[in-house]
Amino acid sequence: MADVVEVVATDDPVRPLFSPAGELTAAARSRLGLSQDALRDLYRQMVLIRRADQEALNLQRQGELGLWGQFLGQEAIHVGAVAALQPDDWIFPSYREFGMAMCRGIDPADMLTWFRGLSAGPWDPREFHFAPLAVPVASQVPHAVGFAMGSRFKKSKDVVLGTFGDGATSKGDWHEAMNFAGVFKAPVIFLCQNNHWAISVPLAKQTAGSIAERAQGYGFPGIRIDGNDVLGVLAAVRGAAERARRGDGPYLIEAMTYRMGAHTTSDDPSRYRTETELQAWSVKDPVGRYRAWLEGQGIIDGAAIKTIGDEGESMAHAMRTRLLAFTPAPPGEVIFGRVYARPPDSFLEEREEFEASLESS
Amino acid sequence: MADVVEVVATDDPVRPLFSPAGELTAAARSRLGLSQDALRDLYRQMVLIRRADQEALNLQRQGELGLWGQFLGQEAIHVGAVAALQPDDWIFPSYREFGMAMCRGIDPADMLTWFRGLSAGPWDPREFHFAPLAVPVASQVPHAVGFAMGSRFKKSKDVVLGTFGDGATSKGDWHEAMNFAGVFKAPVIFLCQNNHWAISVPLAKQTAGSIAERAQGYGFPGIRIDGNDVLGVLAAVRGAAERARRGDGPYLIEAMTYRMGAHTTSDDPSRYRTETELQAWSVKDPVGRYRAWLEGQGIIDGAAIKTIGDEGESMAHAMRTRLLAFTPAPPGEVIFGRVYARPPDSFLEEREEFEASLESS
Amino acid sequence: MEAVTMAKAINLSLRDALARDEDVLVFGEDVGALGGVFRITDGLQEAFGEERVFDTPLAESTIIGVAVGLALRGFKPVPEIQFDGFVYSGFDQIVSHVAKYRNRSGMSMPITIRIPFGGHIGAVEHHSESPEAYFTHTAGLKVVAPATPGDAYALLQSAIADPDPVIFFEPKARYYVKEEVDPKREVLIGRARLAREGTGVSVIAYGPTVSVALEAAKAAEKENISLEVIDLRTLSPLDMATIIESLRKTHRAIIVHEAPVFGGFGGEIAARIADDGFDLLEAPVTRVGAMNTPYPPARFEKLYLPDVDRILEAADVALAYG
Amino acid sequence: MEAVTMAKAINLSLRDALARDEDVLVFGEDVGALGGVFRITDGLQEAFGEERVFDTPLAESTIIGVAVGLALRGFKPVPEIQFDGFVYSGFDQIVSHVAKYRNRSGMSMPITIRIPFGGHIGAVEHHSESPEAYFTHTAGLKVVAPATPGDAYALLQSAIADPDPVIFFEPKARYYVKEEVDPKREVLIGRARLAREGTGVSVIAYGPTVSVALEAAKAAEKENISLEVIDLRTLSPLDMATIIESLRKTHRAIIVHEAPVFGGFGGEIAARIADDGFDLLEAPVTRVGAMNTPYPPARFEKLYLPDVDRILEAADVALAYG
Ligand SMILES: Cc1ncc(C[n+]2csc(CCOP(=O)(O)OP(=O)(O)O)c2C)c(N)n1
Ligand SMILES: Cc1ncc(C[n+]2csc(CCOP(=O)(O)OP(=O)(O)O)c2C)c(N)n1
Ligand SMILES: [Mg+2]
Ligand SMILES: [Mg+2]
Repeated sequence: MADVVEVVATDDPVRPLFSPAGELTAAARSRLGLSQDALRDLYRQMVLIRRADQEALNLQRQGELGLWGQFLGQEAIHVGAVAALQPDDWIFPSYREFGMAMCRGIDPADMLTWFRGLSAGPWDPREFHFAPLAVPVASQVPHAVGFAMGSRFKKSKDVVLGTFGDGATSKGDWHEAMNFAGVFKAPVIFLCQNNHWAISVPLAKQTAGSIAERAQGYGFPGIRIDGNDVLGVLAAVRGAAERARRGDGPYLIEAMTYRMGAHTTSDDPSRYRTETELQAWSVKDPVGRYRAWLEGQGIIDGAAIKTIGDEGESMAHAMRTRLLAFTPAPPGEVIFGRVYARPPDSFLEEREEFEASLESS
Repeated sequence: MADVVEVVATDDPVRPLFSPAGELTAAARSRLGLSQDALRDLYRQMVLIRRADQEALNLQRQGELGLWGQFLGQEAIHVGAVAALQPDDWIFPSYREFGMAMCRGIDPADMLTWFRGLSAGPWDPREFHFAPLAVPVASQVPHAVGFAMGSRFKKSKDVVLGTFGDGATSKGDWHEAMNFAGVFKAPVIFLCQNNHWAISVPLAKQTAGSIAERAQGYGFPGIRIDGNDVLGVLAAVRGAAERARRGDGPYLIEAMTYRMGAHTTSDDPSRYRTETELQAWSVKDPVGRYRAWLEGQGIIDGAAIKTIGDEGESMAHAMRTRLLAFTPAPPGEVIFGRVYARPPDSFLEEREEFEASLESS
Repeated sequence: MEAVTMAKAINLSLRDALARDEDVLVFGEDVGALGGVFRITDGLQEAFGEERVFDTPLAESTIIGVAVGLALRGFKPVPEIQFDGFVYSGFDQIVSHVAKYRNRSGMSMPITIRIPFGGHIGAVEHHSESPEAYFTHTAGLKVVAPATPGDAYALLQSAIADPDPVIFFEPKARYYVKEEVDPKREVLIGRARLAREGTGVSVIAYGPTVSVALEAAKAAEKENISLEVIDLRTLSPLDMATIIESLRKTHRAIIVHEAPVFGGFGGEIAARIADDGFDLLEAPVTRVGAMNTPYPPARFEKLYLPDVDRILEAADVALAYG
Repeated sequence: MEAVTMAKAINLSLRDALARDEDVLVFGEDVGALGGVFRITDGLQEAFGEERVFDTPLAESTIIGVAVGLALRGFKPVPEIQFDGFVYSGFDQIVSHVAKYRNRSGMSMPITIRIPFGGHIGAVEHHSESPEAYFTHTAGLKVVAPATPGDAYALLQSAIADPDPVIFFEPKARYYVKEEVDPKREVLIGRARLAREGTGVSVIAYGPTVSVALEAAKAAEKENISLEVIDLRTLSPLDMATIIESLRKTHRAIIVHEAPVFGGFGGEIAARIADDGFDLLEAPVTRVGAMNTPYPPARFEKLYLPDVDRILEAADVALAYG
């Protein structure tokens, strides 16, 4: 029995920042080194993405979007994670990361064209280092790992953030990708947005175990943190990113949060969850909590809050206007335009026939 | 941050039996409660299955089998695990569990008809409570879990053993099945035969983590034990089975062993591994070690050893003879006979045509 | 019985199966308290308890995999795959085990895998696929796709009662059409239905395209063109007798499905018509289906999927041929 | 160059691609030190290092999944799936991502997935499958299957150079046939080859069945029957022009593949012949393939797979028709 798993000794820069319960310690919080402007900007971003989320919901209810999946309650993760990364670091989202995408500079109106059924992929991932939305749950996690393996092979310093929900951790792809990441020491941060629900399936029916603790089974560290604390998320992702950047491999962060809205506008959560649970989480609202903290620290005041609120309003207005004015590419282009880089002749013929039939009808 | 994983308090009847290095403690060994006959029989079974393994290899080399996958070195797991179970407990094997199947009473000659290309599934799983071989790696693990869920639903007392290799633990199916088992508290024992290789891929390239430790991520216990000690395997599986039987759910046992032969007769291990490694494991040979222990305890003597060796010879001879005399079912029956329980008319017509064409040619 | 939607008919069929046979189990993602994203399993958990109707973790491969294990344990599992586009991660379990397990063990696999399929629901990608050809080409499976509430009820009864595995495709765009359902009417697996008699061209459809074909037939009537519409109901095994019988009248055929034409199940049907019906055919068989591209964004699906105009056009060509 | 086996030709093609372009990566189960279970990648890791040619954990879905990520990072991944029967657990990544990623992102997927396929190797189950129809029906992919060492070399060059994903099926029963290979000869994706000229019946084959068709043609010659053999080389896109041209001569066609006939790719070919070639055909198109059952035990595979006799029989029927 000589088999003792070789655990490569690496500093874990994340764990010491947090209490055993996953709270960023006061000491770590004060050592974040963020300017007051930066701290205010985190708040601003949370307000803006929440406002965009609300506006998208309105648009859906008004029949302007086919579907909307709110991320209400998960803003601290969206903002904190993106703020912790370099612009060159790629992000591989699932389908609820609209806020992250906004933080990366993607035009929210463009993004909404996807939910409006007008575009198959409205942004260029190369421009924003932000992969397309991935609908099949967990299927993006291997992409994040492959990309990160590639960064290592190219001796590049960029790292990758792969993010997913609690439900995603039940999928085979998730496991396989985690294991690959460990074996290839891929510079990737796995960020689980554990919002306690996968549509109607609560966490307790999703797994009897702990998600964060699974990391050690793949040979790298994992931590469960408070996902409703933007500074905690920022600190954890930053630490994990630094570690990955210096070549020490993957990290799994399980950020605990709560899906305050419905799964999507097609969902009816009253069928499976109680108001009480929702209320319990309301008091942990990431935006309100952070605003109170900023106020307590004297970093923000009523005027600043108002300015940010106003910015949200005009952003929402502009987003709506741009979306409703959006004209998609012609059908032939939308349906055939990007399928192949080198389209076969028969494919081009089918396109021509289709376009001809449109003209004739 | 109220989320603390609820770990249901269950006695772990296995862990206390083993040292931290996975060795069955002397105290536990002496409390196994096996008669001298029973202890001798474990030896006998290991000898018999090893002899059958050798004979199958010979048969393959003589061109009588299409393929053979030796389990040389893994006999303690095969024998110990089956001895720990009740006859009603189902076993879900992969493709290397010939020894387990023999211990369950399946005729080895019948089994070899599969390797000889004469039969798609030579035994009735219902008779032996032994599922068919599963070639796609890890794909049988969900079956074991589903079966065990069913046992629970039926309030039956049987438990299930799902066994697989180290390579299998990298597959998505393995993970999904482990997680289901935790969620549904399925009475299933997961037995990893960690023989250090998946064809040419060594354990270190298969995972950077620990297989046994993964269990806690699914909400049940896991342990790494010496898989070359038949009594250790028996004790672990027995403990885990008792626990499962009383309703406390799954257990993961990672039994460390070594694939002493090639992956299969199509393989050439000289391309990827060293003689030194092999030699290091030779001294831990499960059969030799156990014989020495029995001798030391005065439980077995030269005469008994000889009798068992002779039994092996005649068993091998009978196996060979029966195999070579085996006449498969007619082609129409082999190809069409068991596909559907209620075959469509078109299917029966295709069969008739086929059979007619055979007659005419 | 009063008219019910197809969604309700399937719900009733599951309910009756659960009530009749305690070995029937219904499970999948969100089928419990929520009643499924389409409410097909609405109220079933309440009625039959958490051990008969249950939510699973999010893992299609193992939803199928545990169905195999449960079948071996004596159950009749009826797993749900939430949407067509998510069945692919269960593909290995279906192809390697569900379809082949009996062949290697002699043990039956009385599993019915329910899959809502097809488009016209305005959804985002992966929610409108028509993957039936992947299953019709898999020996050991039976594949059905009802087009009406009554057939959905009855075919599901047949599927659950069948000792062999059945892939049960539900045309989700048709979930909310209503019809009277007679729970006593039996529909055998493997028998097509003449949905409308006609003399000019045989239009062969299944699942969501049957209603499109019937609409086309109505529209054609106004132009004095008579379309006969065959609703396959079962794709595998394929009821060629009914098709050939129709061809004896019409000598012309059009096949309509939502899946891309290239490599689609229509190819099998067309190939067999052109073989078994070689001497009957007076015009080439036309396949009307989606284009050979991924499913487009929702606002473009109408242009992508077969419609009345394309069927009529194909009928015109077939009738003008020769 | 002297004659080399197809196995060696593929090895050389990989070697040349790795040498020419440092973005080419070869990976999969056992492709490193072992050189693959068929030795196709023999010596490549030694020559190009562990970051260009590497073993992966045992996980087909993620072998494909990391290929997607690597492609996005600028690589040209050439993953190997060890055997046909193990590609199914990678099916979701192939159908949902490899095939569709460009459509949703504008980013190319220059991935070549190598899959040894087909039977006649005396193996146990899951090692002799012909799953090509699952891929030809998947929009966004290109699917090729060489029949000779030279074509294997050249098509693999084209596949790796292609900015789109290519499923590269290698007929493993043909790995050890030898032929001289000219590394400069280009074979474009999408172009079939006239493997043998003839006038009586067109026999359309690909991968492992091309040699069977050629043997049949030789045997037929003795009976004064002239078979023309078309080696498709590419299944998707399908070179209908070459097929129709042949039909203009022969007016009869037989399609031969190892996959079960029902729902197989032969259905697509037959349907198109019967459509585009309706007026040319003087006999029904016959499909010769496996039966609609799981792959049988090895000693029965010869009875299960298409052979010379069945092709000749089909030719007789076609020629006697009418
Ligand atoms: C493979 C797959 N199966 C099913 C679905 C349908 N579905 C969409 S989201 C979802 C739940 C996902 O839960 P989680 O991963 O926790 O993410 P969240 O929605 O909470 O952000 C399900 C079942 C899907 N998209 N993909
Ligand atoms: C899904 C799948 N992929 C690949 C293979 C080919 N293959 C057969 S055995 C094997 C290695 C399995 O290793 P392990 O699980 O450790 O079992 P062992 O052979 O060591 O008993 C591989 C890659 C397979 N059978 N199934
Ligand atoms: Mg969630
Ligand atoms: Mg192993």
